Amino acid sequence: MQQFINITLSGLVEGMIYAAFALALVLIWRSTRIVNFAQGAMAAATAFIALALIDAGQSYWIALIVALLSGFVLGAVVERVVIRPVEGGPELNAVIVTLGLFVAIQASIAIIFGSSFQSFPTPFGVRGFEIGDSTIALTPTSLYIIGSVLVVMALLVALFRFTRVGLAMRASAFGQEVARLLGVRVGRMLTLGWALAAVVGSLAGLLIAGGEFIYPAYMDSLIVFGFVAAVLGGLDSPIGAIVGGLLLGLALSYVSGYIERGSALVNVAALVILIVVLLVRPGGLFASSVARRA
Amino acid sequence: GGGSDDDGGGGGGGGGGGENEASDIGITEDTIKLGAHYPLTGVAAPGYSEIPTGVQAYFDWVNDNGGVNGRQIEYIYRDDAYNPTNTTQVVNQLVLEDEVFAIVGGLGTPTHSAVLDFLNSEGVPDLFVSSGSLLWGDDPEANPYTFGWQTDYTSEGKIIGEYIAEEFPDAKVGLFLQDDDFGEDGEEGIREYIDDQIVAAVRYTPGNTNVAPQISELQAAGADFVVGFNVPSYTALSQLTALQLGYQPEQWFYSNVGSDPALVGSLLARFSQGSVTDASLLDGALTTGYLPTVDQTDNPWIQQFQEIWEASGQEGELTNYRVYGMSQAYTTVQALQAAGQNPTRDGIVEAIETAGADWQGPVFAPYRYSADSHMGTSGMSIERIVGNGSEEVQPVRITDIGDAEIEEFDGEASAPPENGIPDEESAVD
Amino acid sequence: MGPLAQPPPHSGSQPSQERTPTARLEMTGISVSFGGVAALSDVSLTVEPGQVHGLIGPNGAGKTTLFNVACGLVRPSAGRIVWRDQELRRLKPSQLSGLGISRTLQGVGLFAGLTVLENVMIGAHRHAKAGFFSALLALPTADKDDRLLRERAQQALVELGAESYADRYPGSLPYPVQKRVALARALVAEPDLLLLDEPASGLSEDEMHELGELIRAVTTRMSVLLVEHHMDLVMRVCDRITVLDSGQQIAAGTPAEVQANPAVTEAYLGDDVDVEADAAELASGGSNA
Amino acid sequence: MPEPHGSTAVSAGAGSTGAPGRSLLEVEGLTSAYGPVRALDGVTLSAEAGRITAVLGANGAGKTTLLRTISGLVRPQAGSVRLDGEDITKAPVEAMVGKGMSHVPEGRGVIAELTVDENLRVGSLFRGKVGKDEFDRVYDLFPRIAERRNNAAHTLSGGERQMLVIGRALLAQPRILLLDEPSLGLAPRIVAQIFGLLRQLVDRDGLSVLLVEQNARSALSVADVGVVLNLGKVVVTDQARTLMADEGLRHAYLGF
Amino acid sequence: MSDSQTPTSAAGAATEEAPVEATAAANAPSAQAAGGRSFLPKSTLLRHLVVVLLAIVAAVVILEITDPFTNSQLAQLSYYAIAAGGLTVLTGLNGQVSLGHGALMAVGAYTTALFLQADEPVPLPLILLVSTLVATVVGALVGVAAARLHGPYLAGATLALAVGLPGLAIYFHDIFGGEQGMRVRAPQPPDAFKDFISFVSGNSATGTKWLAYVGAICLVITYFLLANLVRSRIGRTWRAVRDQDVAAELAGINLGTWRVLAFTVSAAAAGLAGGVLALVIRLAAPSGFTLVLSLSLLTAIVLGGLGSLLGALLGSALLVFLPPFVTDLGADFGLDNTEAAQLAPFVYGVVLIVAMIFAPAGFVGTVRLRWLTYRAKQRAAAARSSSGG
Ligand SMILES: Nc1ncnc2c1ncn2[C@@H]1O[C@H](COP(=O)(O)OP(=O)(O)OP(=O)(O)O)[C@@H](O)[C@H]1O
Ligand SMILES: Nc1ncnc2c1ncn2[C@@H]1O[C@H](COP(=O)(O)OP(=O)(O)OP(=O)(O)O)[C@@H](O)[C@H]1O
Ligand SMILES: CC(C)C[C@H](N)C(=O)O
Ligand SMILES: [Mg+2]
Ligand SMILES: [Mg+2]
Repeated sequence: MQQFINITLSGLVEGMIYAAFALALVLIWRSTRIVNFAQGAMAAATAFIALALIDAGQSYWIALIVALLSGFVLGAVVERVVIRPVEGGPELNAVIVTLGLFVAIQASIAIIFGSSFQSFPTPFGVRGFEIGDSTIALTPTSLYIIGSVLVVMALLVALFRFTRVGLAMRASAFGQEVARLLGVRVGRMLTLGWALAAVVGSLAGLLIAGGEFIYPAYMDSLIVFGFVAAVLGGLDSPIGAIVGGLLLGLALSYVSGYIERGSALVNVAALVILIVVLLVRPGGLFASSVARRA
Repeated sequence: GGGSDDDGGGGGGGGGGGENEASDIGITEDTIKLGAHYPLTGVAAPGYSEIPTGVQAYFDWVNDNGGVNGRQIEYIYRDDAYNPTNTTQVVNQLVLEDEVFAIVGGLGTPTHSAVLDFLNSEGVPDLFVSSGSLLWGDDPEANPYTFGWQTDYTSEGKIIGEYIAEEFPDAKVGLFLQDDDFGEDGEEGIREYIDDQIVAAVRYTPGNTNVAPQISELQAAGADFVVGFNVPSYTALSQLTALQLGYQPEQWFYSNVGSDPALVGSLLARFSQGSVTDASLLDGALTTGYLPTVDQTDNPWIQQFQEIWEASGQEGELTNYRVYGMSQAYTTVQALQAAGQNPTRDGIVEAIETAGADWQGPVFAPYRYSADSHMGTSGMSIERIVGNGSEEVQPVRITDIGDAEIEEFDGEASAPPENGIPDEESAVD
Repeated sequence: MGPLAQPPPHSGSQPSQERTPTARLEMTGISVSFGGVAALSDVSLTVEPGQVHGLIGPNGAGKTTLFNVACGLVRPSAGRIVWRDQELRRLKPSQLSGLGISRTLQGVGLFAGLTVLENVMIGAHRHAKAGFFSALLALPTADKDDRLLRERAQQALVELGAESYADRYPGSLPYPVQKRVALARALVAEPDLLLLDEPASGLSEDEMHELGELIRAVTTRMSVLLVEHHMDLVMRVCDRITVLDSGQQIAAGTPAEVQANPAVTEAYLGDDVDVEADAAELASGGSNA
Repeated sequence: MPEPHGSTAVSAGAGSTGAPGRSLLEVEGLTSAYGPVRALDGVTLSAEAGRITAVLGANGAGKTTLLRTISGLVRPQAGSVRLDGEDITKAPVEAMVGKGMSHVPEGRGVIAELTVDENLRVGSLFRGKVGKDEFDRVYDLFPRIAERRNNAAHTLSGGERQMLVIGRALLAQPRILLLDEPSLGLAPRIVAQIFGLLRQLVDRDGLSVLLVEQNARSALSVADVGVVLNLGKVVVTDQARTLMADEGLRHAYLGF
Repeated sequence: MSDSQTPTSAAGAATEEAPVEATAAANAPSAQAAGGRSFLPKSTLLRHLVVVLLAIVAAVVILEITDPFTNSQLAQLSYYAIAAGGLTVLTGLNGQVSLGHGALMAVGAYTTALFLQADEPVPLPLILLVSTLVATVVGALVGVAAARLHGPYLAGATLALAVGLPGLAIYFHDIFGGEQGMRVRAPQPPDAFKDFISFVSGNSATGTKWLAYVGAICLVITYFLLANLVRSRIGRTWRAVRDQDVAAELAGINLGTWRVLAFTVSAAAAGLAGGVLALVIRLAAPSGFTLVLSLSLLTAIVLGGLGSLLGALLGSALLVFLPPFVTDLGADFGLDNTEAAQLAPFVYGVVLIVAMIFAPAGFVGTVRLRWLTYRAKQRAAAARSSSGG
């Protein structure tokens, strides 16, 4: 029983991290219709900036804020400089640009910060809470992660549902020309979308880093699971990202825990889950209605 | 005098005491070209990418001191990003384009597997592979040009197993294994001694960062002694996860690969900023050793390597990975010396087979090199991690794969030669 | 002046053109709803062989939806479709051309990455015989097959006066040319029934006139179901007309009958007096809805 | 400069821009090309305040290109566009609606993924907070889309989409409205209704309209002035009535 | 696209007769223009065979004048190009993005490895054929699932495929050798080959050279077959499905069938590529089929010009030749080996970005667009002068 609880809890926390990353992908998708493969590398870059500050004696919180801000700037700059020229072009071109960014940023991190393991602190404890005389796989750090991700999701839902900026961002994403004719500053909205997504991605990067080693490629595995989580949920939906992340985190934890040598099957399981869900709902769990065809 | 090594193998091409000649591919009158492949970028780069900088530092040092037989060593290492496809490519480049004399210290089991046949069919010496797999040494007939270097994982497992059987006969042992031949070979060795003591064996796949299912399985199985055959980042993950789960086995034991106290220690230092105040989670954990480590600042080898590292002027601290690289380079120089004044590819192989078993150096135990075996060093000590350092709890014991006995190593710990460069006499000892 | 006015060449290479149409489409009791909103309720119509059947009604009345039902793009919640005396169940759009039914889309729906000629060749898809393996090996049969398709397509383009655009890409062509290409693509399949969704939108009056003649001309080969908002065209070419409003069938009959029906005027055609009052009221901000 | 907004909802915000006859939009020597194809070749015309100016011409004459160049979607190679005296040739597209120009593009420019209501809200974003009653009046005007206000725009029928974009343009309270084939796909009754409404807004509130229509007959019946384009050049500019009467011209350029 | 019924194309910068830029390279018309004044034979088969013949001659010349290392690079190029050729048909012609073709290559590679394990392995061509077939079957299964998916959902599913399928090799390690993979004993060059080489150039017929020839032969065969398809009704139908699925369906095209067919064909190419890869790198291991491989293939086809086989070949060449070039360049500029190695991915990333910004239609597509624009200009000029000023 305790094993079950622990496997479940650790799956939830892992899932929340996928969800955080998926949220960032959803944000960019909603605001520019691009899947950003450089998300992880951009996040890693900000984590290294945070680490440099911490090494220089700053507190975790200062470092966090600076990292998020640099994420914002990085996202905006990336959109302005390299994404803008390919926007409106063939969809794959933007994908290739983000792949190029991914490779180039990761290489830059290695060149600037080196490619060795560096450990990253967490502001909260990493010891599980004790209930009675047993310890459960839930730590103050996990609460920090869960809380942050939920807050971010709530903010995103609010942004898109209740604010004028959110509407303008969506209009810009779906119909650039029309939005422009209606006076929406499309360029700004796209930049804003990337900047905000980079902030969320950066947060995900710092959350996953807490209490572990970081190195230039430490976000790589998250690209896959974050993307799968986002697709599971339906790329348009922040809530879908959370549900997709949790579903994936839990499922993978069970596979890993209850199947002999299940750890080797985790990637396979992610594939199976995704295929099964997409066969039933080709637009993800929280897909909006199927498009009218003619 | 270079002439002395003729009896060491007769490989020395033009031989005795005469002029330096371009005796084989990659050898000129005044240079020897060596190549290697390492993950310098990508997921496997952290740590491993430091190894060739150590090698480089050591070769620079040798070159500054006159080289080997008056030849400067040119060392080219290329990035394979730990992807066998790339390994094939860069090794092709090293062999066919750069025309190196030999490959030394190529890293990784899947990666190096990809070039094993190629190197052997081209007759390129494939020295001192950076991996403890059995592939490199146990079948010299199939792979006559390939030599292992570090203690293989099965022998390591055997030594650990015997230690547990003797010192902790009542322990309920759980195994935490990387799901590849590293974990498998280690498990095989351990089980030779304590099969009945093992209550659980769990496996993780690299890249999958959630190991809570594995650790909680160990916990549920009641294991009070956990042995890990894992890489360093999973040492950290397993510790962290155990902490989360409130799982406190009486004893942790990490294989050599996974226990870099300096590295893992730095992780734990970070926790002290959070609410975990333990000085070190790893404190008291056991591990094995076949090389001195950087924390042993009074070890003469470490002092020597420190000097060499500083002389090389490269960025960064001396780390255990760099010590590993320098030690390999040291062995390489021994092999080159043994191959005679004008080495040939076949000559160096023969020289290692003939003389290698007697070489001394930073490694604790003798190599098993002979015509029948290309296995590397044969033994390990067992150490306890204390703070950021370690103390020996069992002196070096040596063994071999298969059902070879484990014996105490009765040799002396060697001291580095003058200058840190093997003197050629030691080769023929 | 426009090429549409040319009488269709009844060339001997297409023997099927000479036969008289016999196929009848019957749709009975068709109902469709989208998430609770009824788009069609209990609509029936019959397209007699060789006739032009008009389908008119206000925007959103359900005309395109009815087309979609006939094409298998929308599955009705009730009703039967009978084609050539056989009921079509679980109809899939891709079966359509095999059944001898062609349809144009509201808009043009051309393939942007295919030349005009290739666009039309796709329409002749069902006449292709050479299979995958002869294409894979570039066997002469594949070449021959392709040549036949190309000839058919060229002929269709000639018929619609668009042959000079054959190797252009549709994206940059004037809208009416695109519409002609789309029509050629539908005709090249040599259907027994042609479903036209607003073929005249974006055409000038002259062009519309030519279109009308073309539609009348093809009735020797096929029947036509036509959705159109241009009343003069509808009244001129249709044999019968069905009028929909809000998914209900509100009238049916000959053009004259329909035109005289006050319900139709009310719902669809409107008259000037009404409209002015309407607009005035709306503009002044008043509301009665 | 920010525009005063009219008090009535579905009405032009330009009641104050002066008497009919003053030219509000002036296009001079406008030349645009798509790659090697020159679609506009030195077009000069003006749209007067409080008038409907119909731009007519055969397919491919350059009508759509003219509107797209005026609103900045296509950048001209030469020539200038002035709105109420201000040179807007190089002004960004986004700024146009703020200057009082609304462009309803050809082909039903709905944002398919947004709901009907959201489409309308996007149209009024630039104005800041817009009262609910203004939306209601658009819905009153087009009851069909009112029923579907919470449906995604891609579910709409062709004509419903057209209603949506016209309603959306009106919500912007423009001084000048550029309409590209507004009658496309609309039922006759709705066409008449929309033209009637345009007339009303023009006459009462001084709205200006630049109307592009394929259907020259109905366009001329509602317009004050007609401009005929052929192969990217203006061939005739005259009173709508006069053009209507000129049979030779109608046959040569207008296709009826 | 915001409105599925938009009548006119919104493609901003489209030139008069260029197709949509995205796939400019793909859209060479399949039908020979009616009065094609070409000196090439009319029959597609003959025309393509002429090209095949030229390609074979070129391959022999190139392989015999270059050094052994270049030979080995060309062997590497061949498997990238085979896989990229299949992918460009899928993505460029049929509009389905696959981030998982590396996994299909793994299927081919493991099949080859398994068959070569036998003591007396069956002949190499047969092994490669079987590898192709096995990958074809797997590809068809994946294609069935993929046919319903679009855009990022398809990307996500194939991404999961890329990381999931190789996971099976780890799980079933008794068969597939786990993480360590299966070593492949590359078959020795037959005597006829040695005779041929000594006859042609007098070079020695090394194992490396043999593999380079095996790769080249497979490449030529694959491209011949793919080019036949591209030029045929099949290719045309794929493009129609890509551009406007509803209209295609109404023309009697079963979308699912054709999408699955495209996936199957490209999986076959990937399977063959995997078999060649296994021979060339002498190993089939999961770490050889990471996501990076799948993504590299995608970048190769886009960079080269989506939908064009020549583009796929050029893009693959970039994959093979750029990194060592940059690394060596870095070393020449005095960087140490580690720095030079890190420079290669950096430069590669930058090249991707810059190429997409300045040549959005890829190499072949850009050249083609230039050519079409040029021709259109000529035509426009002619029209203007003839219509009399
Ligand atoms: N997939 C769908 N989901 C929801 N509503 C739909 C869908 N398809 C059609 N509708 C609704 O059904 C009604 C009928 O639409 P349809 O397209 O058939 O109208 P139509 O008669 O063709 O109109 P028009 O003349 O404007 O083209 C419309 O109100 C439309 O909004
Ligand atoms: N995106 C484009 N790329 C290339 N050429 C174009 C493009 N759009 C229009 N053209 C060409 O420019 C010329 C003018 O087109 P435009 O759309 O302005 O004409 P129009 O008068 O609006 O015609 P229609 O009545 O068909 O709407 C035509 O020859 C057309 O083919
Ligand atoms: C010691 C390490 C360099 C070896 C590596 N873990 C491998 O076996 O692949
Ligand atoms: Mg309709
Ligand atoms: Mg137009």
